[in-house]
Amino acid sequence: MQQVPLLSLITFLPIIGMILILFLPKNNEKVIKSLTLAVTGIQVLLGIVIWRFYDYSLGGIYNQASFQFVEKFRWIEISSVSWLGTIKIDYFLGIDGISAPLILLTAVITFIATLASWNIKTSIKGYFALFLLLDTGMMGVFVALDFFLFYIFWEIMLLPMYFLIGIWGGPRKEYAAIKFFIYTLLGSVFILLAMIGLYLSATETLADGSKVFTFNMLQLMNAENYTADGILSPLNPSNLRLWAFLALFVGFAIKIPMFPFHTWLPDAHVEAPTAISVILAGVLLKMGTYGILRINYPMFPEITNQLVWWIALFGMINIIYGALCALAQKDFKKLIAYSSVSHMGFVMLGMASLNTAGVSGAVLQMFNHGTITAMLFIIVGIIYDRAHTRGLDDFGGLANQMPVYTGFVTIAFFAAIGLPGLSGFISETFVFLGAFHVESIRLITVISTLGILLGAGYMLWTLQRIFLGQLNPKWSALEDLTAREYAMLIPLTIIVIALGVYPSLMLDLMNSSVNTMVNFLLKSPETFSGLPF
Amino acid sequence: MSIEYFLNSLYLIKPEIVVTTFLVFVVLLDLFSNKRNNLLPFFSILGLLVTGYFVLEQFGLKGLAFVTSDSRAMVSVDSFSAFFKSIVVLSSIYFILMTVYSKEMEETFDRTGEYYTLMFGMVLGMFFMISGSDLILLYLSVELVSLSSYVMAGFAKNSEKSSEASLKYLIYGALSSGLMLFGISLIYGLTASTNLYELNPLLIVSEANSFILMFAMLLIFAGIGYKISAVPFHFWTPDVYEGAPTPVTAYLSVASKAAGFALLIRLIKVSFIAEKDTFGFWIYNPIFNWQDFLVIISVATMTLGNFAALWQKNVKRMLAYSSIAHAGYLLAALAVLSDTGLVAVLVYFAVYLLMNLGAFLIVIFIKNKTGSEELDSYDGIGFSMPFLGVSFTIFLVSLTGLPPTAGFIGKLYLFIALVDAKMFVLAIIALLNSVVSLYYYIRILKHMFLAKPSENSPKEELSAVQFIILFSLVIPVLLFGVYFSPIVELAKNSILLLGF
Amino acid sequence: MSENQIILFSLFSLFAPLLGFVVTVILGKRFKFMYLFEVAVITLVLLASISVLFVKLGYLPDTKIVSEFAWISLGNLPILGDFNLSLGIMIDNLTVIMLFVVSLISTLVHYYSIAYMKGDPRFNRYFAYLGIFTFSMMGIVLTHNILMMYIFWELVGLSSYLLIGFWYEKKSASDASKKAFIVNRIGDVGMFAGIMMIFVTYHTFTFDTIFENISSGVLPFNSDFWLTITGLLLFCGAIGKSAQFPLHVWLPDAMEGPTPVSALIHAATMVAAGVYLVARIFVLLTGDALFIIAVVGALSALIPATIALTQNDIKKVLAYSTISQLGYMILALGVGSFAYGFFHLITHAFFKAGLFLGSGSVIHSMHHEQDIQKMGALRKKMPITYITFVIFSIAIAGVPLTSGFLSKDGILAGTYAFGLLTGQWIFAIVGFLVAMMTAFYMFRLVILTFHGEARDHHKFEHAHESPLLMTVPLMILATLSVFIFYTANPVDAEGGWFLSKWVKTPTTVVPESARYSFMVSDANIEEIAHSEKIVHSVSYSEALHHAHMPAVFLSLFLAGLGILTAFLFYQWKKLNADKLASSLKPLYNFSYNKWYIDEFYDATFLAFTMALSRFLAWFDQTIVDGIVNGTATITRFFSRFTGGFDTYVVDGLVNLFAYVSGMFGLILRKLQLGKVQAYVVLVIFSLVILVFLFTNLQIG
Amino acid sequence: MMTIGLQHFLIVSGLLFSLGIFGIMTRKNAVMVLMGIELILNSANINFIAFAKYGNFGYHGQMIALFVIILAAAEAAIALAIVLNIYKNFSTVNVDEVNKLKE
Repeated sequence: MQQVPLLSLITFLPIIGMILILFLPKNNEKVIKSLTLAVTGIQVLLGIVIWRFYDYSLGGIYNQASFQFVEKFRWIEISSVSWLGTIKIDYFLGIDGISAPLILLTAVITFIATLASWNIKTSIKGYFALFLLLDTGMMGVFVALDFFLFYIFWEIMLLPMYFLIGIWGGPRKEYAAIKFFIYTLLGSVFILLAMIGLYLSATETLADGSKVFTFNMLQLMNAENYTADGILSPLNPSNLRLWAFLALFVGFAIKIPMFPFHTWLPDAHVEAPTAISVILAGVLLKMGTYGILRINYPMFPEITNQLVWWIALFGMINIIYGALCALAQKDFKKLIAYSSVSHMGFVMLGMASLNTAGVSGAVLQMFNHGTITAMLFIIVGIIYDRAHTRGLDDFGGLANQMPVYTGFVTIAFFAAIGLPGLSGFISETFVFLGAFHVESIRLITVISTLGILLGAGYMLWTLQRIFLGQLNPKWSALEDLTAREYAMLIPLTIIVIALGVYPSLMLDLMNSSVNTMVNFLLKSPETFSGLPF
Repeated sequence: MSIEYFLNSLYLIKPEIVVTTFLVFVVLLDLFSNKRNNLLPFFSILGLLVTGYFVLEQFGLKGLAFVTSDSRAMVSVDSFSAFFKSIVVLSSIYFILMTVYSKEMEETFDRTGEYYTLMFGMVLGMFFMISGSDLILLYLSVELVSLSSYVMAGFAKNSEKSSEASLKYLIYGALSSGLMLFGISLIYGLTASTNLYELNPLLIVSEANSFILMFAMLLIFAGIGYKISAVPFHFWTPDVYEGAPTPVTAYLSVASKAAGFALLIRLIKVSFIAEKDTFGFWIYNPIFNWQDFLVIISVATMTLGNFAALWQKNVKRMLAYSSIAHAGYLLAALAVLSDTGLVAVLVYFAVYLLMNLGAFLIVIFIKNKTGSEELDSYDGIGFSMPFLGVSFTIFLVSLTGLPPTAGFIGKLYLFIALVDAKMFVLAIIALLNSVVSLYYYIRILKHMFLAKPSENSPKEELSAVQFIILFSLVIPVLLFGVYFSPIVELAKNSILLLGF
Repeated sequence: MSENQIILFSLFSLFAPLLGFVVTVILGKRFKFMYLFEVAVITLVLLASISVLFVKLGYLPDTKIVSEFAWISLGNLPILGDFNLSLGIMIDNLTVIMLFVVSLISTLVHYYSIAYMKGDPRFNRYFAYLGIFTFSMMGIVLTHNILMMYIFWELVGLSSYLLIGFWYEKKSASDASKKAFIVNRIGDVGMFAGIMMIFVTYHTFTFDTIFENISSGVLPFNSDFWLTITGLLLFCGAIGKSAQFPLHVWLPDAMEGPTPVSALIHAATMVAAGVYLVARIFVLLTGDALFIIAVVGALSALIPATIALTQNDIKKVLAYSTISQLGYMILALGVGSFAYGFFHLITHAFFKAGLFLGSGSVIHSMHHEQDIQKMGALRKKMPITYITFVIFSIAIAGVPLTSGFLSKDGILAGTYAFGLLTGQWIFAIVGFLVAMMTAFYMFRLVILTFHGEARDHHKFEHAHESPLLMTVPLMILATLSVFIFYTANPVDAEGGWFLSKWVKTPTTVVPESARYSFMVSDANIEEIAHSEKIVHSVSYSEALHHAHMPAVFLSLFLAGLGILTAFLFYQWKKLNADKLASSLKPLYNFSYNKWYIDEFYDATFLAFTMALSRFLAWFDQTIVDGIVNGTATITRFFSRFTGGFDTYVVDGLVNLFAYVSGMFGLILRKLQLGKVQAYVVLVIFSLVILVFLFTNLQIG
Repeated sequence: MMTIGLQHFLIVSGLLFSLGIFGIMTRKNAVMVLMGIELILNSANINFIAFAKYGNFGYHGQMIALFVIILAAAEAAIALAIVLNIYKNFSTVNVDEVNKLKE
């Protein structure tokens, strides 16, 4: 199975689709849509194949041998003028237990999102072309193991996102789009700076024994590779490493989004079309936390160990703050957006625990939040398509009008507030168990448990305001779900329930990698020691 | 000074000779042909191709031409000059193509003769700016370039804007070259020489009054700074760029800027740098602190360029400011004063050539259709002219410096150079600047795609040739974005300028 | 029938209702009679649990059957060590008895509901919900680890939410369901914290393993104090579920649900789950923990009793009496009288379920009239309901020959004994006081409802006896409220099989230092004569012995007193209730308004949270967005001056960074005067500046 | 009777230089502005020649001066052409009124 370049396939398939679409004539929308659907469908299949052939025993993280589906070959090689040093950049893909769940997530969410964008009316061609470009970007971020490659994929997503929000969005789309763009760009320039810093301070030993600067993430995780006089070498007495860590962290935190950088999220969500909200909440937010896990943690283990308390603290703030803000919202979609802020807080809290339960919980929470929020935004979209309003107080008594819809909503909501038997519960429990296990952040964890309570508060209140009570006669015309909407909701529902009942499906997938990560973070600080803390 | 030595020198300046001959030919052709001569463009392109061939020949070559008794070389030929000359040649070719396909130039087509004569004059001047190694020769070539470009800027005689541009350009340019000359005269007085190579040792061991020297250097820099439109010598840029015919603007923004940079780099490297350390950092002699100076200038330049661009409502003017900003980035790379920095400059220039020409090309094409360069006239272009819209998007993204476009590579090398030299503050300023630049670039995108097209917005009809021209810029911008070895290889090989 | 079959049958009675739920909820819309499937399932479950009951109690009374399978097995982890969670069931006597009670009452309620809910638009849905409730309740009963218990704990919360809000068209109903869920969540958060403590200390959730660890001296953070805290945190769950003070507020509102639901969930089974939880973790509760639990129990017994005195809504009265009775059980456990606590749980389940179903039948015939002031004289109209209702009432009032007498008397004796042993008499006093009040308000209820003359004649005319589907369950429950099922001796349950054979006080694992001296432990265990006597510690059993007689007489006397006063007030009208009420106006209002506890919560916690959230939302919009983004107002204000630039700037540059840069850019733009000479001036000027700047740079 | 030394020449050239700049900055008539430029160029010329003479640098300086003079002529020619064009379009040679392009 290793011969087939599965990862390249799953990553660049959308690009091919995009090119095809660009050559299709404008008018035949059916073809464009079904083509996109086919592409994303194939991606899902590929994802399943990957899952099927994934070896649970391999750890990954810092050791190339234990990565899977690895594709690595020289991409850029500049060695003409010797005294300038040679530049070598690899095309280096591979997955481990951290990225594998997210790849599955991306495949599924993109597929669902394609269905969700079925009712796009204007300039179909451009929409789906950009959509597929975005898809490639997302996949790429999760499979890339070369920092340079990672960064390119990371940036590729910006422009499509800008247009997708800006052209097909709501009334204040331009504002939301530019806000998203500027924020993320601001974040990514910091990432770029830190990336260059890392590049200039670590070398990779080639087959011929010569040393060259490297973007290879795995090499950057190895303390021995850092040159003594490198800017970010652990031996460097200045605390530049701390600054580099912070630069990266802020860059990723903006994507998460972490308080106080979260304010782009509500706007972006409210204005974006349903499908894009689904992608945004389902996948893009995960990139922030993924980046921290993939880059900040293993490349700066000693600093990570120093700063977990802060990460946990901000996690807590996200949880409580997001929940409280959600409680006060009048707009359905904004409420869901803030709930995302709150739920991503759990991820950060889990990551801060630095033990398996917590980190697995975090990664699992990424996956679950992806599916659950996708459901929630689809739900919002459905009601908005019918009623053309999202005001929570405009509704009431829909339960009788749209019983099936209400059924799905109930599942989604209870999944979101972590009801046992649904996926949300497991991840949150793991996060809490893991975090509570750590002396230093125990208090923070206990406070965070309030999040569960507030979550129940706003979700149930919403449920009541929209679905319970007397039916507002204005809505007596709304009809229940269509086949397409079933097709969107049922798969997600199945996933949510399946993972709630038997979480090992995901946990086993990530377990060994998470353990490797935890062990690495336990041991490597010594090797990375020598900092002025 | 023997004859064969003289011949050898002539052999070294083949490209210049070719240019001159073609200049003459153009004059003659124009003389003996009827008013509208449609052959001329092709002829000049041919000439440029021939020149280009000889330029390429010079890669890897090392030679001093017209070395007089005490080893004063007037012209030095090396791959560095070859690199910049090829940039000049390339941009000249695109310049011709733009002229041919731009509506606004049509009124001047009965004066094509002068036009191309002037162009060849400019090329000649720029060649000597690039490879000249004597202050006087440099001054003369600067003047040659300036004089021709004054006229070119005002070539659309009947347009007020155009002629105003030429006047401003003239006064401003004349002043700064005058300052330059005065500076040169002071240098001459201090060192009894105007030859770059000769200056070097003299300056190292100079017990000359450092204040006078600095003053002279500033005056000289005024001359160069106005060519590369570096703050505070940039004031002419927006007005002239806006007023001049778009092809000329594009040409000025790339070619003469390239020449200016080549001149500046050669000046610094040859006359101020004694040797360099193991990491390729240049050890400049303390008599004139180029690093601090360039840092200040570059910060001012990029910041002013970007921030002033924020408000522009005329695309050409906006691009003018953006080109100022890019000069700032280039200066920042140069300020590192190391080989890595120099590589960054060259890479950036190669990229800048592509994306800037591309942007102006599209401005021309769109103006052909809409007859305007105002931002508001771009509403909905993205939908009425999808191809132009998309290509423009690509160029703007590249100018912003986002992957996967060539612009990103330019920025990447710039920042690598800065971080490598531990100039973090400058790096962060540059980064934030590039974020600011996003604002105005994306404004164009917003007008093209997010605003709804005004009805009766003209359809997009491009001839096959126009497509090809456009593609010839779009493709490399994307290609070099993901596979940039060629540019970098070229740049690395080209930084070996003569000496040290 | 072997252990495996017992396991099999138990698993069947766990999962069958789930199946019933799924099938009914999916097909319910298509087929009208889908509910019959659910009913059939539950009947089978009842049979299964009966057989399990008999086999277990008959043949293996002293064995504990455990069966588990791996659920999440992460193997041996870096920091946490072994991390393998298993799902499993543990079957001991408590389990099977609860199993039987739950399935029996559930079945009765199913049948009862067929008649009661007739003609409801969501008929099938209703049965589906009953199904999922039964499933989750069975889960709580059967599970062998605390995490699973928490899981099912939440699930019963869900089903209770669904059933309370079953008539969600009524705002009051949806409010009540929301309130129930959230108030329960408050308790659950505490319980979850307890679970985290357990995990951190023992890395397992299985009860037995935890207990073994404790008895081998492993304590949370190695201190008795933290063991106490852990116990109390877990107890928080019970406070929520069993509606103990101060989280009792949800139960009365929960009466918005259909009455059979109230009978099943909010009287007999779910609310009793809290008590069951305490019983399960009884052995790890330290003395201090038990004392606090007893206090909570006492308060929850007393306060609602006082409230029940004055309520007029038949279901509300029963709700408060439920809370009060649950308080009894908790109190019993708190004072260490484990067996009687559990005993009362069972007996109460039957007669309280009966009471609710009876009230349901009344409400049914009175066309959903619930105000007892509008009832009266119904005994002529609906004799069966009346008789059964009276039986239940004397049971709860603690009149001899009823099961209620036995259990309650046991609890009182327990408190009395506790007084003897520790000198803490307050619990005994509260206990007896509540006993009297209970007798009083129950008979007030009976009399106002069934005796006297009809106060609402129109409704009275239409009143009628309920169909057999509703009365038969009443009769069954009435029969089960007689002493004979638990012991041969009508005044003392000690010797009876229920206590002597089936329910034994487990031996505590709490270290010496932290437990009551009289708790049963390996040290001081006393089992006289081949376990024909209930297991107690020596000291405790003789204390109980002393306590027994006085307790019996006192409780008899008080119960009689209570009933008598009820008759004096409402039957023979010798005393005037209204006059008394008006003479004690403040007290009356206080009781009538439920001690204003709801109002208090609304005014404090709820109000605070909402205010905070609103503030934060505003804060987020203006300040945070402001600091990071700048505010639209500034930019608009600013754009009025610079006017010239297009809306993009107003929109896109709404943002401080951009605001500043915009301002800056504007200034820079102004430099471009357009007059060439101005440029010249600027150049020369800046040149001069550069020169000076540079001379300094050079020198400095 | 004092002898004329290098510094005198330098003073003169400095004065010319300043005058030239002053002229460029203040004169409104384009032609006058151009003359200011000529002044600057010539001040430089004086420098060159003076240095060459008093520093015994050979005739290098003088040659440069010649070049510059020629160049100045060329510049003047082109400048006048441009000014004419301006006059054609704006019917004025007042540089202040030629400010269509700004900001």
